[in-house]
Amino acid sequence: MTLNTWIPVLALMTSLIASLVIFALPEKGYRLRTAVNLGAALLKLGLVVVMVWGVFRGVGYGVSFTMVPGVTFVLKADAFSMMFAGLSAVLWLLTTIYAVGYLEDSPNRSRFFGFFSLCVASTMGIALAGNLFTFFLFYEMLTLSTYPLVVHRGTEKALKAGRTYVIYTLTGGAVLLLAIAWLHGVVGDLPFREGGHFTGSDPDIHRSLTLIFILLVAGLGVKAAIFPLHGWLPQAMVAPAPVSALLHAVAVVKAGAFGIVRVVHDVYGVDASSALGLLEPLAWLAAFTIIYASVRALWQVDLKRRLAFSTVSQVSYIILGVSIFGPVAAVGGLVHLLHQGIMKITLFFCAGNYAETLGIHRIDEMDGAGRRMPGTSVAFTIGAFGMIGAPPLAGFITKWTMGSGALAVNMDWVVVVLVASSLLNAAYFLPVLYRLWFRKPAAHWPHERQWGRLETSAWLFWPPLLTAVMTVMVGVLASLPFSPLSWAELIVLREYSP
Amino acid sequence: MTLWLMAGLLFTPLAWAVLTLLMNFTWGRLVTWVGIVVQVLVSLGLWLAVSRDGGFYYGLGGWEAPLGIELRVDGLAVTFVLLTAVVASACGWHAGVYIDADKPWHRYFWPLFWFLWSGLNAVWLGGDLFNLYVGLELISLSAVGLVALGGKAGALRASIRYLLAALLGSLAYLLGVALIYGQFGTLSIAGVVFWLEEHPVPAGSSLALALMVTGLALKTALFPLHRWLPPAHGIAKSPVSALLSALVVKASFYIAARLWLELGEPLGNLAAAQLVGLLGSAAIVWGSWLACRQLELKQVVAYSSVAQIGYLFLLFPLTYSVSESVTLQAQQGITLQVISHALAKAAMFLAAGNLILSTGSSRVDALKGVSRFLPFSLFSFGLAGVSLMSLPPSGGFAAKWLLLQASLGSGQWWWVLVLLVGGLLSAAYVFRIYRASFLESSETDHFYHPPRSLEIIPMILALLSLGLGLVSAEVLSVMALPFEEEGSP
Amino acid sequence: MTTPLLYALAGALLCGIGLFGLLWLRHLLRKLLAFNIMGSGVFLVMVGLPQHQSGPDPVPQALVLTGIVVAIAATALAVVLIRRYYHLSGMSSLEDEPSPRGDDPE
Amino acid sequence: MMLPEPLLVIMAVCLPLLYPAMALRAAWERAMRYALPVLPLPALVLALGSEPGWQLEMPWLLNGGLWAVDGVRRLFLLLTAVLWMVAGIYAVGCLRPDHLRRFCVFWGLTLAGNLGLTVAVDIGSFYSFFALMTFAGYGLVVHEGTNEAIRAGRVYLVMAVLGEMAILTGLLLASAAAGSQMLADLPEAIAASPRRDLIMALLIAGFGVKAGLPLLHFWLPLAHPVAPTPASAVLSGAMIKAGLLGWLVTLPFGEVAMPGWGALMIVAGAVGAIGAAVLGVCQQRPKAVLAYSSISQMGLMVLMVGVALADSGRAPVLFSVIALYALHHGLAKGSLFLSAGVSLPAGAMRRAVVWLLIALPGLSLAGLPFTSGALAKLAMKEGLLENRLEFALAGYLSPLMTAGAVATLLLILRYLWTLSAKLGTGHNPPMLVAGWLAAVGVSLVAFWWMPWEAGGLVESPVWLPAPYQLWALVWPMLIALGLALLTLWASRLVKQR
Repeated sequence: MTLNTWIPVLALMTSLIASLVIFALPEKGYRLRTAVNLGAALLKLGLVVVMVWGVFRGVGYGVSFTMVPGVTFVLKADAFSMMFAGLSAVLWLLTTIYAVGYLEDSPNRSRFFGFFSLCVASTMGIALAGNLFTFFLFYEMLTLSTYPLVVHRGTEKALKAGRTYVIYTLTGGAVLLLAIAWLHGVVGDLPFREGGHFTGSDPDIHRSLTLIFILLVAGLGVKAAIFPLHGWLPQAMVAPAPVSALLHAVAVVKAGAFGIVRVVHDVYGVDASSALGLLEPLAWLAAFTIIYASVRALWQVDLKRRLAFSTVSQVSYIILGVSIFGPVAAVGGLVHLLHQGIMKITLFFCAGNYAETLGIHRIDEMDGAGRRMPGTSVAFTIGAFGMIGAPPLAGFITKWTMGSGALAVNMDWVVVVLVASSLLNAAYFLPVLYRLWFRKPAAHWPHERQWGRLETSAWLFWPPLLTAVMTVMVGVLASLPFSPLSWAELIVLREYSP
Repeated sequence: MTLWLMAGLLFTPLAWAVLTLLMNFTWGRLVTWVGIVVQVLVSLGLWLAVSRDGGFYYGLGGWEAPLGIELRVDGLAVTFVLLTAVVASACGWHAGVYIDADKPWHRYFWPLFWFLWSGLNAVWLGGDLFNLYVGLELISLSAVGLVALGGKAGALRASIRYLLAALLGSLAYLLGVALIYGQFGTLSIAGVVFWLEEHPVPAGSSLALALMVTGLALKTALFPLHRWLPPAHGIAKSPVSALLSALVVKASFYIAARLWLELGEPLGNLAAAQLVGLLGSAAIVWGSWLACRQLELKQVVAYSSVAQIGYLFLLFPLTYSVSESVTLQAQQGITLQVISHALAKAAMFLAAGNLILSTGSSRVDALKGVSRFLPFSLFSFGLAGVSLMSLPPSGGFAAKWLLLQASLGSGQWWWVLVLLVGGLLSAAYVFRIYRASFLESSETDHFYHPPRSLEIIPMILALLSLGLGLVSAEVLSVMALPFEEEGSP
Repeated sequence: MTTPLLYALAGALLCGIGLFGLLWLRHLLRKLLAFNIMGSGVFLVMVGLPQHQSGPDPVPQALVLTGIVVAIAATALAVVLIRRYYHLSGMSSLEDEPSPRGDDPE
Repeated sequence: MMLPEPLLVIMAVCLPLLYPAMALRAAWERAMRYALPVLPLPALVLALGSEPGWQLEMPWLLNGGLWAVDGVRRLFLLLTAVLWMVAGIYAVGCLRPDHLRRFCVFWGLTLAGNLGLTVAVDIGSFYSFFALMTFAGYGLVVHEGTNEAIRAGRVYLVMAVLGEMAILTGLLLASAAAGSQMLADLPEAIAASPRRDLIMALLIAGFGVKAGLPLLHFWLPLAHPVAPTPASAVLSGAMIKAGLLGWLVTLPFGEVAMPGWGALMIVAGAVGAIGAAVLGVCQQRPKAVLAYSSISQMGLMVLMVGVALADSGRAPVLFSVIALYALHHGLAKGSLFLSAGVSLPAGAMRRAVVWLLIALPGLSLAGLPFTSGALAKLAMKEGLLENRLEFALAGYLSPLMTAGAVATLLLILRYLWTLSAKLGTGHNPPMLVAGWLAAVGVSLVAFWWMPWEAGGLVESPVWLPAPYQLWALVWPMLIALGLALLTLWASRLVKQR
């Protein structure tokens, strides 16, 4: 047992232990809880950075043991897992900071932060899982640990949303379990491997493989909010803003998308998936989701609901990217995993700021908020433009790469989808920006709080600005080594030439 | 060494039962806690010995079968012995704090508790059919007594109902034993198998198996013979409910499973196997459905037991005329299900008891908003629920995984649907509790925190059932070749 | 038809009667008696069915002896419970709630 | 030693890009206002002081960044810098204090975009700056906050977003065809691509939105008049040229002759040049007239683009003419727009001078001899000489140009007419006057020292046209004058009735 074996376990444990400690702390132990939270987040970030560097140089991190007869529990760090792990580690830190400010003076904070850390531990586990079985383990753990956060407010509405959430995700989980068990029955325990396992597989099992693939996608598609399995996401927006931000914009939906990418790339292999004729329908489904959700977003008057539909739409970019059989498009899809996370978390942070500082929840209440909260509004503007795909922000890099990739394999219709989606994005984001900056503010805000010198609490103020800066940076500096784009290229390089 | 362990294992409970009969509650508690330590150490020692050296046969007092009592000490048996030790000691510990020492009739708790324990050990280790009957009766009678400890009319009604059902089941089983002995002239299962290898199957011998299985199914509360269970488990004191749900129903199932695995192939038939599986499925669905509809917290848990017991009976179709590997998977899956359900259900009942203590009401509604007090027991309840929903990484999940593999491997895909739907239905009733606890309401501003020792016990059990999934490979390896041991006839 | 077999058949008959009584009768003491009849039937089967060439098999005799002890214990417990139940509730049967047909052994 | 050019170009782009950060502190509002004219200074130095040919590689930027300045870009850069600078001076004088910081933020961002797209050579940064300019420009358009401005802003935004998407798609297709992220590789690839027509259509339409191509121009007469005067000046003078530049750097000039697209562009240009004049003379407000004039003038440039497309051999020559024309028009139109905001002094003599200074850039547009307009018109005439061109529509070019010249002057006259009704007497803030005078000065005088090229088409000394050219310049003006007088007379007649 060397250190390399233990680093992934440690990365997982940091938040798990933090969670237990927080549960044990009394409700009033505000400082200590914050210290534990931030300390754990920083520690995890450090571990992830170490692993990123190691994976880049080709060091293998991993641990495995037999859990149930015939099945192993595997934690393993490869390039793709580090992408997701890095995303959750960075954003966990920021969201923790944000959440500390957001939940100031509100009840049940111990409970909140405990489950919150548990969620991050699950996300980490999902990232580091080395086979489908392990993946599933953490995938379900994520479901369970998010439920208390969704219903955190304890209102009837929140509980209803929680119910919907649980029904969707557990059913999805059951389908996923069936698929994994079936796959296991057909071919045994398969570790994730770049290039997949089924290239040139026995034609006799192709029928089963196809069915299993459909089940896998259906199971994972619930969390990834693919149409028609997306219904839970807009409802789950009743949760507190940090939850919407980290979990629904990043962890949960990404877990689904991440799983689909894993299945396509590292279980089936992109060649085999393509040969089985599975990618094309998936691409169409993703494309339809992109358009459908954008259209739905147009009619939402609640800011967070609009953002939620936007999430539904944007997550499908990832799936669209990997379901195009070509390396460049895959890069576009993978890089969106990070880009969408950063951009969407910015938007949700801002939405939370408006709600917490001014009491604004609906879009028609946002008139002139830009003057009252310029910093937040700048961040929101950057995030929104990123979503639209305006250069040089993160979203542009995604769309450009994906578009190029699609054209390279003669799937021109993808470009049409991308453009249509951008137009729709513009149609539902620009009016919001217009209200923010160019409308006269209302006489008084629905529920304003004063925070002192800054426009809002410092805990709330800096995270969205930082993520907004990141949105700009990952776009502008896309060609630097270790930028999301370069890292996605590394992943795809390893996938397409294993 | 093992001889001493065996002696300790068998005689401590009986001795303690007699001892505590002579004392009042407080003293009984003290003595019992000492006994628990002894018993746990002995069980652990035996488990270690068997996991190192393998199983053996043990003739009690040097007498050989058929007149003597021959015990079969194999990996599976000692695992269950250890499980019993864990759960029973947890319940005993909990009961010592939980049960009101002032009521005079409560002093009978300790002797009954110890009789129950000795009966359980007798069943796990029993080698011949009649001794199993005696063990079963010991269990039933002490369990009924424990239920009746509630003292109220409702508790008595439930216990009488329970008693009648148990007696009827025992008699059906005994009739089957009589027929077996009449036909094969032996009481040992291994002996019957041995006889059947030499001779053709005599006509009508299936009847014996059917009678025994039916009787045991009644005692295990398989749908539709389950109606005695919810009142009894629901009305008993929480530690008693925990013991009943976790261990007592498992004892009769254990015998049924052993019978089926040894004799099912020659004496059973496909239709019967499928029928039992079907009843199990019905139990899963019906039990879960009713659990969702209950207003009282402990009734929810009790109906959940009905549902979970349904899973156990999937063993019958999944081991009848299927390949060796599927049989193995099914056996392992069911074994894990038994263990994880025992741990989880015990945790759940104990936690439910604590919650009732805290809120002062046994209704689910009373949980409204309690999660803001961060009740430890609610957390334990939730963790146990994870295992019941068979979500990873719990033992319930590992069990479900193996059963899924077995169903897929045997081509009996319909059980797959049952397993998946069952998981979702159990989620429905578990989440109902969660949901209630998260509801914010201004009314609940008072919350009694029970003593730490009461709270910590269900947590330990819940964590054990949760962690079981992670180490299930090790646990299963100790029960190498479960239910199967070449022995002297 | 040998005598032992006759015993066994009589035992089976007793079993049937006992079962009928256990399920059909309402009064708890009657149920208890029905249980005892059924138990006797089972014991008859047990001693009657296994026959050696050299006369009765001794093993079942021993078993039945044990069985009777168990039955007595059960009966005693049942009587105690029924008595206490009667004191507390004033009822001699369990039938205060409608019992569905067939699936409940009462 | 680090080359000064890369440093300058980074400063030129980053200064206006970072300038909005000053808005963070309310106390800096005054400084912000006075910083407006300074922003384009590095760009101006760069345009004037450096020789084309250097480049700045930034491999870490987007998909690999490359900034450089060549001959054409240098002229556009110069135009942009100068115009923004004079407009900036003007803005210092004319801005009202409400929403001042917001205006300055958008000003800075728009300027950054406009400058950046001029120097960007890789697709990523070019498109980025283009989008930045487009979206930030919205803030300038709706600044006044009137209902009209908001409506104009909406139209602007919708058209702009559609245009951006067309450009994005076009660039994406072209880039995929070229397998390169550099603008310089696109023309060749587009010419060879099987999807040539689609790419061409997308790019022409996309940039056409900005350049006011007929049918894509709707936003322009709405947006230019409602914006604050300095913003109108840069919108109409500089930003409109960004669309033109877009065409110049992406379309496959000189690769292969495309008579179809050429003819289409010529027709579009002609429709723009004449149609806009027809609509423009009916306008009531001076700035609306100017906006139509811009469309009309852009029509002439579109015409030249069309010719360059149709006749690949002439493209290099026409490029310099187009650049020259763009420079001339930008400066002149800028000073015209700025003049819409001045107030007349009291004395009659002074009034006359002011009117003269207002009219001169206009007349320059119409081709008044001894002005930049005359030079541009002559260069265009030479560039489009029939006998050097080989395609079907070549014969119609000359009359079209004449008609264009007539239209131009008519619009100018209409502008002066409407302006005279509107201009009041009063005191001008000094900075406002300074800005306006600088604009006029640059347009009329400084132009001659700028590094433009006429492609050897106009004999030197260029500012003195040869007699036969003189006549060619003047007779359309006479027609226009005649038409104007006729109209005036007719309207008097109607009024008397």
